[in-house]
This record gives sequence, structure tokens and C-alpha cells, in this order.
Amino acid sequence: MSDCPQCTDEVSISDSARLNEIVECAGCRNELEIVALSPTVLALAPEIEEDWGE
Amino acid sequence: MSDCPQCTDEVSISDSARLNEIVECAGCRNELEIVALSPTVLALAPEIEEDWGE
Amino acid sequence: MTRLLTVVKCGGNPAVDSRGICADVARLVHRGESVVLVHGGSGEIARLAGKLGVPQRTLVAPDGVSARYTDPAMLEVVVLALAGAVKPAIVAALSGLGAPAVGLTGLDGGMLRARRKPAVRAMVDGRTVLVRDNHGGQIAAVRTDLLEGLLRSGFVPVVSPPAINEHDQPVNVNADRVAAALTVALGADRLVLLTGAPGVLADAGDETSMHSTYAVPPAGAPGSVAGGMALKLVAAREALAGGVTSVRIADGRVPEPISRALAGAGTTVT
Amino acid sequence: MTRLLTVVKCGGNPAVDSRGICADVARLVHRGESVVLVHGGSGEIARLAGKLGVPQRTLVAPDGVSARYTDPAMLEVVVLALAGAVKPAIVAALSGLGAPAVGLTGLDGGMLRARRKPAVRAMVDGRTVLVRDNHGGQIAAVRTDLLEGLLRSGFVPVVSPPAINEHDQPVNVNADRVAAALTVALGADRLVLLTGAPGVLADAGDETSMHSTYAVPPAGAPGSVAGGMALKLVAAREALAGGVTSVRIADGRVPEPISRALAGAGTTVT
Ligand SMILES: [Zn+2]
Ligand SMILES: [Zn+2]
Repeated sequence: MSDCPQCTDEVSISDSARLNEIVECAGCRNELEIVALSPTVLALAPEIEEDWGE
Repeated sequence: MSDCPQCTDEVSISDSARLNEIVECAGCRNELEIVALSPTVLALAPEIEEDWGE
Repeated sequence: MTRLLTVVKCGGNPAVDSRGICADVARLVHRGESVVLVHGGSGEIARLAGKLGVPQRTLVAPDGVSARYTDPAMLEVVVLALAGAVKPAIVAALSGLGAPAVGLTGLDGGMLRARRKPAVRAMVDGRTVLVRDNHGGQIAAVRTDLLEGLLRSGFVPVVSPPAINEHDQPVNVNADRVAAALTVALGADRLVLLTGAPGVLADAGDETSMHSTYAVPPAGAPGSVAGGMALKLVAAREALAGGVTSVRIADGRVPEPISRALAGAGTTVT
Repeated sequence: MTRLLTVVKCGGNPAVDSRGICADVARLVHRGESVVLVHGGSGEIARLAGKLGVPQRTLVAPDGVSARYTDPAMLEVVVLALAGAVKPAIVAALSGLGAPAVGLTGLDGGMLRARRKPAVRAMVDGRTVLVRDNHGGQIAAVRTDLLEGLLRSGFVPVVSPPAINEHDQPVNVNADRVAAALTVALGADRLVLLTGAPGVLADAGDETSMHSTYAVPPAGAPGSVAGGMALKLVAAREALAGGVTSVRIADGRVPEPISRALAGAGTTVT
């Protein structure tokens, strides 16, 4: 478990989580990035305009 | 020993001669190229304008 | 520019016959038309990456579309392969056919300015992750002065990625979209995207299933087509949106592939 | 061409600071002068040859002068390194300095036509042998239309080997001699050959032994100078013979190396 930096809800993190993985906070629905592991640190994921084919 | 293709003199070829080596015929003073080994075949070496720095 | 101007994109795909394409470019030039040839080089990139021990990796977006993962080592390989191997071979081939070619990348004359995104979302082992060292980007601006000058003087520009970003660093961009962006910016008459298939196929495994025309949806991923072709259709859509009236996707494996495409072979994208 | 035109050759030698050279090129361009920058890339060639497992070999002529043995594998490495690595880095650097650069090789627009000799004589283990797969040659003709058009439009051409032979195949040529040939063909005002030494040294091990002027003998190998410098002097002689009035060999390792050379630093070749 780790705290959401936006709403401070607890966010459950799987044991197999990896650095830079995106998880969604069930409380505020924001997308969060795992920016550190053991202990897990979450940050608001940057908004990215998705455009593939690069 | 091998024959000069220009003057038919015998040209002595060392045991350590290598392919494409240039030897001079003592008879006609032409430069000859070893174009085959065992048996040795000699050919008149092409005239080349030497220009280094390439 | 009053002469008919065609932008041609060739692969990439080793199945595409670059000698035949060069011969056809020379033919067009010799009858007084102008051509800009845009090239990729996936085969040469793969060969060189293998020789240099740089792993080829793919980013898969959450929607399933995939793209090359251009980390710094791969960016070096991409530029080596395109600018240092594929392009000199094309320029020498065109020269041998009497078409005076000039090889360029998007760096030259600041031709292709790109934005590199600081991070992209990708699927890795079923998880969505942010990838921050991808040196791929999308074209943000095109300068045409260099190309226009060369075309006026009768040269055949041979153009490929990389583009240059706002920090003047090279960025990999998709070559089909380079071709589309140049077609729009130059106000060219026609865009021909050559590929290793007869055109856009309804069934990727069946070469007889070609659409003679294909209406690309106005937004989102084009449906029911595989990876590389989806990107060609995105490029085609960008060209159409920019006012290009003739956009064809056609077979690059046949003799005179450009002439055939201009005569109606392949898929007209609308 | 009415603007002052300077042809600058930079190495090659990893000691030469290409950032400083690019900054100086941009300075000249911004004050209204024209510059053609010619580059080699021996450091990058060596690095890439090592990575690709291509041995670097040298041909030693019977008179003791040596040159790169450019077999087909090495020709590929040379073109990869020059066109695919060194040149894009220079073009991006100049672009970042506000000098719109265009990277070219001798293939582009048929700029540098070379003759490849079918065979050269070389010393191997003390014996004279003929080497037939050397893809090095000498410049036979220069076309200036491409360069002149680019210079008129305000671009900075960034030029390197290879040249193209009569069979439209790439041929390696010496970059110093490329610079000399372009200076002559363009009718440029000045040729500056930058190197990893203060100028022409009387004693190669003593940087204080620089000749401020050096009269190069009208034919034959320049006496009492080591390999790389001998070739620069041959190039300088070719420029002088072609009517160039200002030929300098100067230090490429210092800040503002071109401005310093033009202000009198280094060796004036006469
Ligand atoms: Zn939350
Ligand atoms: Zn004889």
C-alpha cells in the first residue's frame, strides 16, 4: 500500500510492480506513476497526448 | 624459378614469395607481378602512376 | 513550382526493390517532373543493430499500436543506417541513372523540426509503464526553403529521418509521416507510399484482398489493418488533411512501381 | 559570389574541438561571410571499425608514404562514420548555433568525381605487392553548382568523402585534398586546414618549432614532416597551384581556431 499524492487515499501496489508503472487511484481516479520502489513512492503521472507511429 | 613473360629469361622467386608481389626481371628489367603461386606464374606488372595521400 | 511534383516514400522493407524505384524516379525526372524521394531503412537498421549488438525493442501503446523504441543507442544506429548506408546507396544509384540526387536528413537546413515527448506510455509484460528515454517524436514544423531551392535547380532530394528537436538534438520520426508532411508543406501534387504489398489489404494474408480505394477514418487508429499499414494510413490521412489531392499506397516490389501507382495501381486513400 | 568565402577543413583528429570550430563557423556566417566546412573523421572511423570488427590497415607506398587501406568493408565503415555519425553531429551543432547547415558527401549532386586506381603498389613485410581492392582514389573533377546554390541561399555546406567514381561507386578520398579541390573549384578566397598541432613543425615532437611560413616543394613528398602533415602540405600545394592565395595550416584545438588562423596564427603555406 502507498498513499496517493493527490487525495491521500491508500493505493494498493502489487508485489510485482515495476518502476515507472502507471496505476490508477481508486479514490480520485488519477493516474499515478511508481517513481520509486521499496518503499513505493507515487507521483501524479504526466498527461501525455498519445500519438503513435513515430 | 619461373619464366619472364617479356623476355623469357628465368626469374628467381624466393620461397617466401607472396601473391601479387612485384619482382624485377634481371634480363629485361621489367617489373613482374606474381599472379599465381605453386606453380609460380608471372605477368607484366601494370604501370601505375603513384599518388599517395588518398 | 510549376512542374508536377511527386513525393515518393520507399521502405524500409527489404522486399521493396530500391533499384527499380530509383530507375522509375530517374524516368520521371527525365520527362521533366520533380520528385522528392523519402526513405526508411528498417532492414539496414536491423542488420546494423545486430552487428553492433544493440537490441531492437518495440514500444506497444496501451491501444496496441506499436513503434520502435529508440533509446540513445538505437538512435545512433538509426542515423548511421539511414544517413550512412541507405542514403549514400540511393544517391549513388540515382547518380548512375543520370538523376543528380542530394541526400538529406531532417537536420539539414532545419528541415524537419520535431517535438520529442519527455515520456510515452507503453505496455510491458501487460503493465502500463512510462518510458522516458525514447528519442522518437512527431514532426512539429517543416522548412521547405532548402528543398525548394534544390528542386528549382533540378536536383532530386533524397530525405530521411532523423528530425531535429527544439534543443537541436536528433529525434527519430516515422518516414511515412515525413513524406506526408513534406507533401503538404511543399504543396506537392501527389504522394505515393510504396510498400511490400499490392496496397491496403482487407486480409493481411491475402494479396488479392486489396482495397482499390480506402476511406481512412477521420481520427483514431485505422481499423482492421496491421501495424505498418496502420501508420501508412495515418500518414495518408495527414496528407489528405493538409490538402493533398492524390494519395496512393502501392506495391514497391514491382518494376516501375511509381509509374504504376500513378497510373492507378494500388490503393487510393480518401 | 561576392561574399568572402573560406573553406575550412577540420579533423579527423579527436584532439580537434569540433564544438569550438562550429562556434567559429557560426561567428563568420553571422558577420556575413560564407564558409564551406570539410570534415574527416578518423576517430569515429576507428571507433566504429573496432565495434564492427573491421581491421584498420595501412598501405605503405614504396617511398614510405602511408595511406588508409580502404577495402570494401572499410569503405562501408568510412561512409557510415562520416555520413552517419560525424556529419549529423556537426550539422546539428551548427543548427543549434543558428547557422543553417547542409550535410553533403562527394556523391551528392555528383560533386566529387574520383578515379579509383585498379591497383596500387604497397610494401607488405618488406616486399612490394599490388593491392587491387583498395577503394581509395584521387579527385578527378569537381562540380560546384550544388555548393554555389546552397551558398547563395545562405546555407553552410558540410562536406566529406566519399567521392563517386566513373562507375558511380563510392570511393574514399583524402579530406584535406577535398578541401583543397573545393577551394580551387569554387574560387574561394581562403583555405584553412585545422590540425592537432600549432602548424607545420620543424620537429614533430616540439610544438615550439613551428614554421610561420613553409614553402612546399613544387613536386614530390614534402621533406622532413610526418605522414598526416605531409598530406596536408600536398593538399596545400594543390590549392596554391590552383590559384588560391591564402592557405594556412593551423591549430584546431584552441578556441576560435578559424578566426585565429585568419588573423595569422599557424603556418602560411607558400
Ligand atoms: Zn487519489
Ligand atoms: Zn624479362
